[in-house]
Amino acid sequence: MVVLGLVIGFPLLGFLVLLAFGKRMGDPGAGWFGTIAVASSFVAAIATWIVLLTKHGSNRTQVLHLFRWFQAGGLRVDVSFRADPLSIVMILFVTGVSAVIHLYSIGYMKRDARFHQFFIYLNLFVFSMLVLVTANNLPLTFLGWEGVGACSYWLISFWFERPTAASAGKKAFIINRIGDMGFLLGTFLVFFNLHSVSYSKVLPEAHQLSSGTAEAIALLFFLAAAGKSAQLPLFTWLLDAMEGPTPVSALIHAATMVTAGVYLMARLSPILALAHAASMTIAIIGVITAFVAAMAATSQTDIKKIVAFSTVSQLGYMMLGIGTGAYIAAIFLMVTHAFYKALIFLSSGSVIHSLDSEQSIRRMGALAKLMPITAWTMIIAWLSIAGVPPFSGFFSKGSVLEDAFGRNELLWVVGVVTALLTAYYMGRLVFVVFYGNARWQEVTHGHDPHESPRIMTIPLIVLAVAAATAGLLNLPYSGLRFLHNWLAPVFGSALVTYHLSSSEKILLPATDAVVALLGIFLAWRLWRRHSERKALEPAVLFKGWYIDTFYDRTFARGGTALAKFSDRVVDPTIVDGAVGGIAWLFRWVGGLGKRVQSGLVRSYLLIMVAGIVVLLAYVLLSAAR
Amino acid sequence: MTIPGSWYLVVAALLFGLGTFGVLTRRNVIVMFMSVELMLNAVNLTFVTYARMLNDVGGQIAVFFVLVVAAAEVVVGLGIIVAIFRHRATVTVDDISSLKG
Amino acid sequence: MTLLDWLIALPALGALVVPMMALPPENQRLIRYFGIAISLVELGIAIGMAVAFKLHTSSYQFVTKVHWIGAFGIDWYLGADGISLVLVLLTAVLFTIAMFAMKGVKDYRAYVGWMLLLEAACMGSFTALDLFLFFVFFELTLVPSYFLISDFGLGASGRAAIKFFVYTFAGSAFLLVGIVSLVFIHDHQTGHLTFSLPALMHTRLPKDTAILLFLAFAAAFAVKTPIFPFHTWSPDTYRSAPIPAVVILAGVMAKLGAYGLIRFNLELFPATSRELAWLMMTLGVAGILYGAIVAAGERDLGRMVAYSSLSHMGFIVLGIFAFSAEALSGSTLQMVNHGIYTAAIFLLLGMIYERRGTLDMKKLGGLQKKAPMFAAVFILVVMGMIGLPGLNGFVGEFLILIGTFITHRWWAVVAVLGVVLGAIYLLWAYQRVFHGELKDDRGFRDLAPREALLLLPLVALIVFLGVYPMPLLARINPTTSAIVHHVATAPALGSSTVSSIVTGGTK
Amino acid sequence: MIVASVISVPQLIVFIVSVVIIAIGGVGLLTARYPVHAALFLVMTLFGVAILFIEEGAEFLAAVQVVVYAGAVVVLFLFVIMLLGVDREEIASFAGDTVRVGLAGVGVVLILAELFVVATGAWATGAHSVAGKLSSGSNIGVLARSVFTTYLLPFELTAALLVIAVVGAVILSRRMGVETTTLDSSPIESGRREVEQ
Repeated sequence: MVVLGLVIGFPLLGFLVLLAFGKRMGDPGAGWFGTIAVASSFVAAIATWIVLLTKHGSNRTQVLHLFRWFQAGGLRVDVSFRADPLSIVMILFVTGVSAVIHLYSIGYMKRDARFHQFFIYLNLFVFSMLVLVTANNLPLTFLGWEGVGACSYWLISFWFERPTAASAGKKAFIINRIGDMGFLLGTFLVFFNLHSVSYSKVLPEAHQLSSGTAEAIALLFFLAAAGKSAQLPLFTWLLDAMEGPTPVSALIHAATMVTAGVYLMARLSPILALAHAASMTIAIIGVITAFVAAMAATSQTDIKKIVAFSTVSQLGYMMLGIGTGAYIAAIFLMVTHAFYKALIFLSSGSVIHSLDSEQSIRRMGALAKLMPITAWTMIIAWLSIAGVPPFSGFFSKGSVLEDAFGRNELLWVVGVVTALLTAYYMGRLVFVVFYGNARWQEVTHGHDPHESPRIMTIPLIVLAVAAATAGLLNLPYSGLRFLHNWLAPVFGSALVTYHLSSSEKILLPATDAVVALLGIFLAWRLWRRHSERKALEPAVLFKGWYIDTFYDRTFARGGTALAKFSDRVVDPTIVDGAVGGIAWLFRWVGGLGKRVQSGLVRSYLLIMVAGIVVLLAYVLLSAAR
Repeated sequence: MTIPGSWYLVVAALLFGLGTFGVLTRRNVIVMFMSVELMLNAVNLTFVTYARMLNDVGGQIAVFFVLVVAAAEVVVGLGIIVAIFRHRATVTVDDISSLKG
Repeated sequence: MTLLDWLIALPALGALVVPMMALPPENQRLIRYFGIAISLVELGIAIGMAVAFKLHTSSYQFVTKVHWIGAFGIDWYLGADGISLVLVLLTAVLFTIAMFAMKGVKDYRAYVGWMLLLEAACMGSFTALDLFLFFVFFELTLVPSYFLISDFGLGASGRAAIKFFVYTFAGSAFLLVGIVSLVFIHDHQTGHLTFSLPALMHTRLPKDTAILLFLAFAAAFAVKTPIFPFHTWSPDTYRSAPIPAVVILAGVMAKLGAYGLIRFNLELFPATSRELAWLMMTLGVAGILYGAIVAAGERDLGRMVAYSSLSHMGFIVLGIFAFSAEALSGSTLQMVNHGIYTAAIFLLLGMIYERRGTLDMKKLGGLQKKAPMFAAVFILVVMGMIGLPGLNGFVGEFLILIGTFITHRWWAVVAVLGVVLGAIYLLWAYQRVFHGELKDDRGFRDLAPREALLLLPLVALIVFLGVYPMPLLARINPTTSAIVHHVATAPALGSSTVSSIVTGGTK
Repeated sequence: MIVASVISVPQLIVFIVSVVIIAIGGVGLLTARYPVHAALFLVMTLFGVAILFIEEGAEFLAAVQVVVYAGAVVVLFLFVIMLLGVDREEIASFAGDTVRVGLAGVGVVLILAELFVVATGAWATGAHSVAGKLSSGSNIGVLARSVFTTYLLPFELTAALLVIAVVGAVILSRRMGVETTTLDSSPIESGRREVEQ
């Protein structure tokens, strides 16, 4: 499995070389180098996939063992990587999407003062993400998990001169850390019960866990996943994360990193399969997140905020899939989402780029004629995410909703309503930005915005093709369920299959399609000629249900007050004060003794003689006994 | 028959007492210093006496070292006295109280 | 003479020679070179020891035993097991770096002399197997550090030095009483007066005596470590000590406390350690949380790092008293890690102070724009402190937490909060100092080559130990397993033996 | 006398005479008005003690006592007294300070009382011959053997000690002169005046 090593090695090599020589390579040399590193990784990934294709059965799980990372007591942690059908799917789309976005970034980041640094971080991110998906044990997964978190921190606060960007990066890292507590505790609980942290041992033996333990482990890891994949109640960081450069939003905060939580849950499916209550909780939280975020997305005015809420909402769908046991549907949605959401971001980035970093949709409009490629790719992405057949979203979201229906009709109802909202808010975005009247004169000072350079439009076209056709991966007809057939052995008995009647099998996709078209129609009616409708943009939704405000008021301010109080009052006066009190006592006693110290040698001698007398007397008396 | 050791010890004790009294009552630092030498001699006498009583050379060795140390002590002590005198023009102990706490 | 003897003798001799080097002012740097040379040889010896160290055994190696004060059973008794070895390595590395970091000192003779004496004392403390010898070395560390703080420190260092001295000395008083009592109890039981650690491990103690002795030992180590609530000397001291000295104070001497807990509290009083583990672990967890909270409210970078040290040392104490091989190995490894990243962060703070004359976060800001290299190294060190996997802070922390979780689940659950809090205050501080716009017009010089070279070994270690800590763990693991086994199998404290021992004591 | 029947008369006479010398010297030292007189009384006492040493068979120590103490130490005292010109009558040595003198007296008496108990009790019960028997040869030979074998290290150290003392004394008397010339000149002037008087 040397080729798997190459997959991970190329981005690492790219990172190290850029770290050493990136500044000398400059703009755009560093960008090209980073892109080539990731593209090579993609090629190696394809090679790995071909190797796996030639194997059968359990041989499709290959482990690349490098060296022992650390060891103590009964705990042994290796640096070893795992190529199996699940991780190869992840590897392929991560490296593929990354390569495309790297290419796009060369154009987008052009003339930035820290051009080469951007690619250093980006390559490090790809490396961490690959470690995350290929790691063969929990701590190594955690390494990737934290590594992508750190890269996300650096990239969000890439323009650190802006206080908002700096704060956003920090916030993302800290909220992810809250989730990480869950990851750590989950790992501990796994080790405590199964005496190993390696997937090769944990996953086959998961059935030994008692159901209570399994529930706890599942919930703890879900806490981690909720942090990384921006689920309720930890999703607020993803909105602020939009402070980062747009390619970062596309790569990290839409296509890859945020889906790591979903991947983790899929990876741990054997444990999840034992935890029914936890699964239901995950499904409910997922669908509520999807709904809440979609509602919020309808009222945003910042183009990236709309897309960010949309991402949260889509991640909610994936969690719904995980919770209902439809792991393959969730992975399928993850892959297609990576394509169309990356595309939406990159298209938005293209718009933002041409409007001199303007992000408010109020100051856009009528851009379709000026930026045809951007507009058309965005429309393809919109149709995909809305679930219009035959675009990819129709199949992937449809399969998640089908399984949700099989599990519980209520989940399905909320999911379908959310689908309606999705089609609506994305429609709103497209109409307001690309049609209607032009409102960007202020921003561009008269001259017309123009289409982005080719280096940015080529990635858009590539992703548009992928977004339109990714449905082919897993068509709902028995012979064409490629992804399902590929992944099913990995999940085995953990995979839940719901048997739907033949009428349901026709009615459910039909409903999806109708709902998607309904949402598009609504958006067309309401936003074709308007850029602002107060009644449809209530403050509560605009502010994201005030959740972030609530956190800020309670935890952030309360915590700061507590910290300052501890620093200014508790430590100097109470803790140190107690010691100071003892010191004062000694000084008082010393003051008594000071009077004896007259400084006259003869007084001292007299005292000394008295001491000799007493000492001798004691010796004599004790000896006489 | 020789004189019993306890007699020497009594003499040593008396000499020690005289020395102590001198240190405690005289004001002239140099005389105080001499009184200290008396006390040392008293102790030396005790050592030698015990050495004889126990038939052990250790006592005499100790005296030997005490003599050396005393010599060194006198040298340094007198050096200090000279220094103090140059600084303060007095050798009366009660005038010197820089040890006051 | 074994390597260990040289390890102590060499800097001690150096400390004797340095005061005699009466060189003209323009040749003062020669003294510095002398100090550097000695510390480099020390590093060589330490590395030689690490290479010659036999793996897979928990016994003491490089043992020397010479009668010293025979009448009291005091020996010159040295030996190193895995825990000692890694701490000796840490000491050698950090002293070398501290020697290199010396710059612009008024009086090199005093400075280098004290540093060498401190090195000898630290090395001695980590390898002494005779309680008296240990105490001598342990106390000997105080004198040089006092003078280093008071004579070469920044700001109101005299006061800080006194505070430091009095605190630690008060703790040591308990230690001395504890050692002497233990030795006499042992003497009464066996008729064998000795200060040797392996012999004293077999002392039978009644319950209340054992608890008192345990607390007496723990008091000294708790101050030195520091453990909450005995930490209040550390912010003042770390803030006002000169940078090379604070590298040693925080990097090496803080480990003396934790090392003492392992070497003496666990080995001499295994059953009592089990009995009082709840107390020590609670103090550790309290330190983790409290240190983090106070650090978050702190405006001064130096004091913030001092409080973060309290938090990190809390993890180490937690791991020591969790009594699992994982946690104890983790604690030992974390001692090394903490030494390395603390040294690095204090060197960086020193460079900020040198450029701006302040460590007040309110007066700093936007430095990353002017000094990207500086910021990159700083964030790397900060990430190491936060415990980012792949950097050195993680492995130790992870082992501590997983080991604690196995034996004392709920303490681990609370302690995990420290992982979040650590990220909060460190990143907040980083943001305030490095992000945003520059606060004043004065520029901020990026790392000079000399500074970069100074930091390079530490940064390399931070990365290397994060990726491949096995060279250390392979040496630590046998020892920690043996100690955990020793603690686990020690007979429980019974109150029935009180009368027999008391009567034995007054024979 | 009962005692006389047990103890040889010449020894007794020597003992009594030397005790008398010691007593006169000691009391004289205490009461001398001029330091020079005190020094002379000290010499007397030292000689008395030296005689007692010979009585007890410590001939070498007696010689050293005379050479070092009477020869060197007391001469040093005299030098200093002369050098500083402090050979003046002490003002109210005892008078005006009766409380202190009384306390000193009580203290000394108590010590004496305790020492008498020690001296007359059967206290000579230490471990025998740790360093070697005294009677195993000539006094000087025994001492020499012991000093150059068992006590070699302390012996070397005393050599170092003496060197240090000499250096210390030189520095003490020199440095003070340097300081006073640079800093505050009034004390040294008054000091010189005293010397000149």
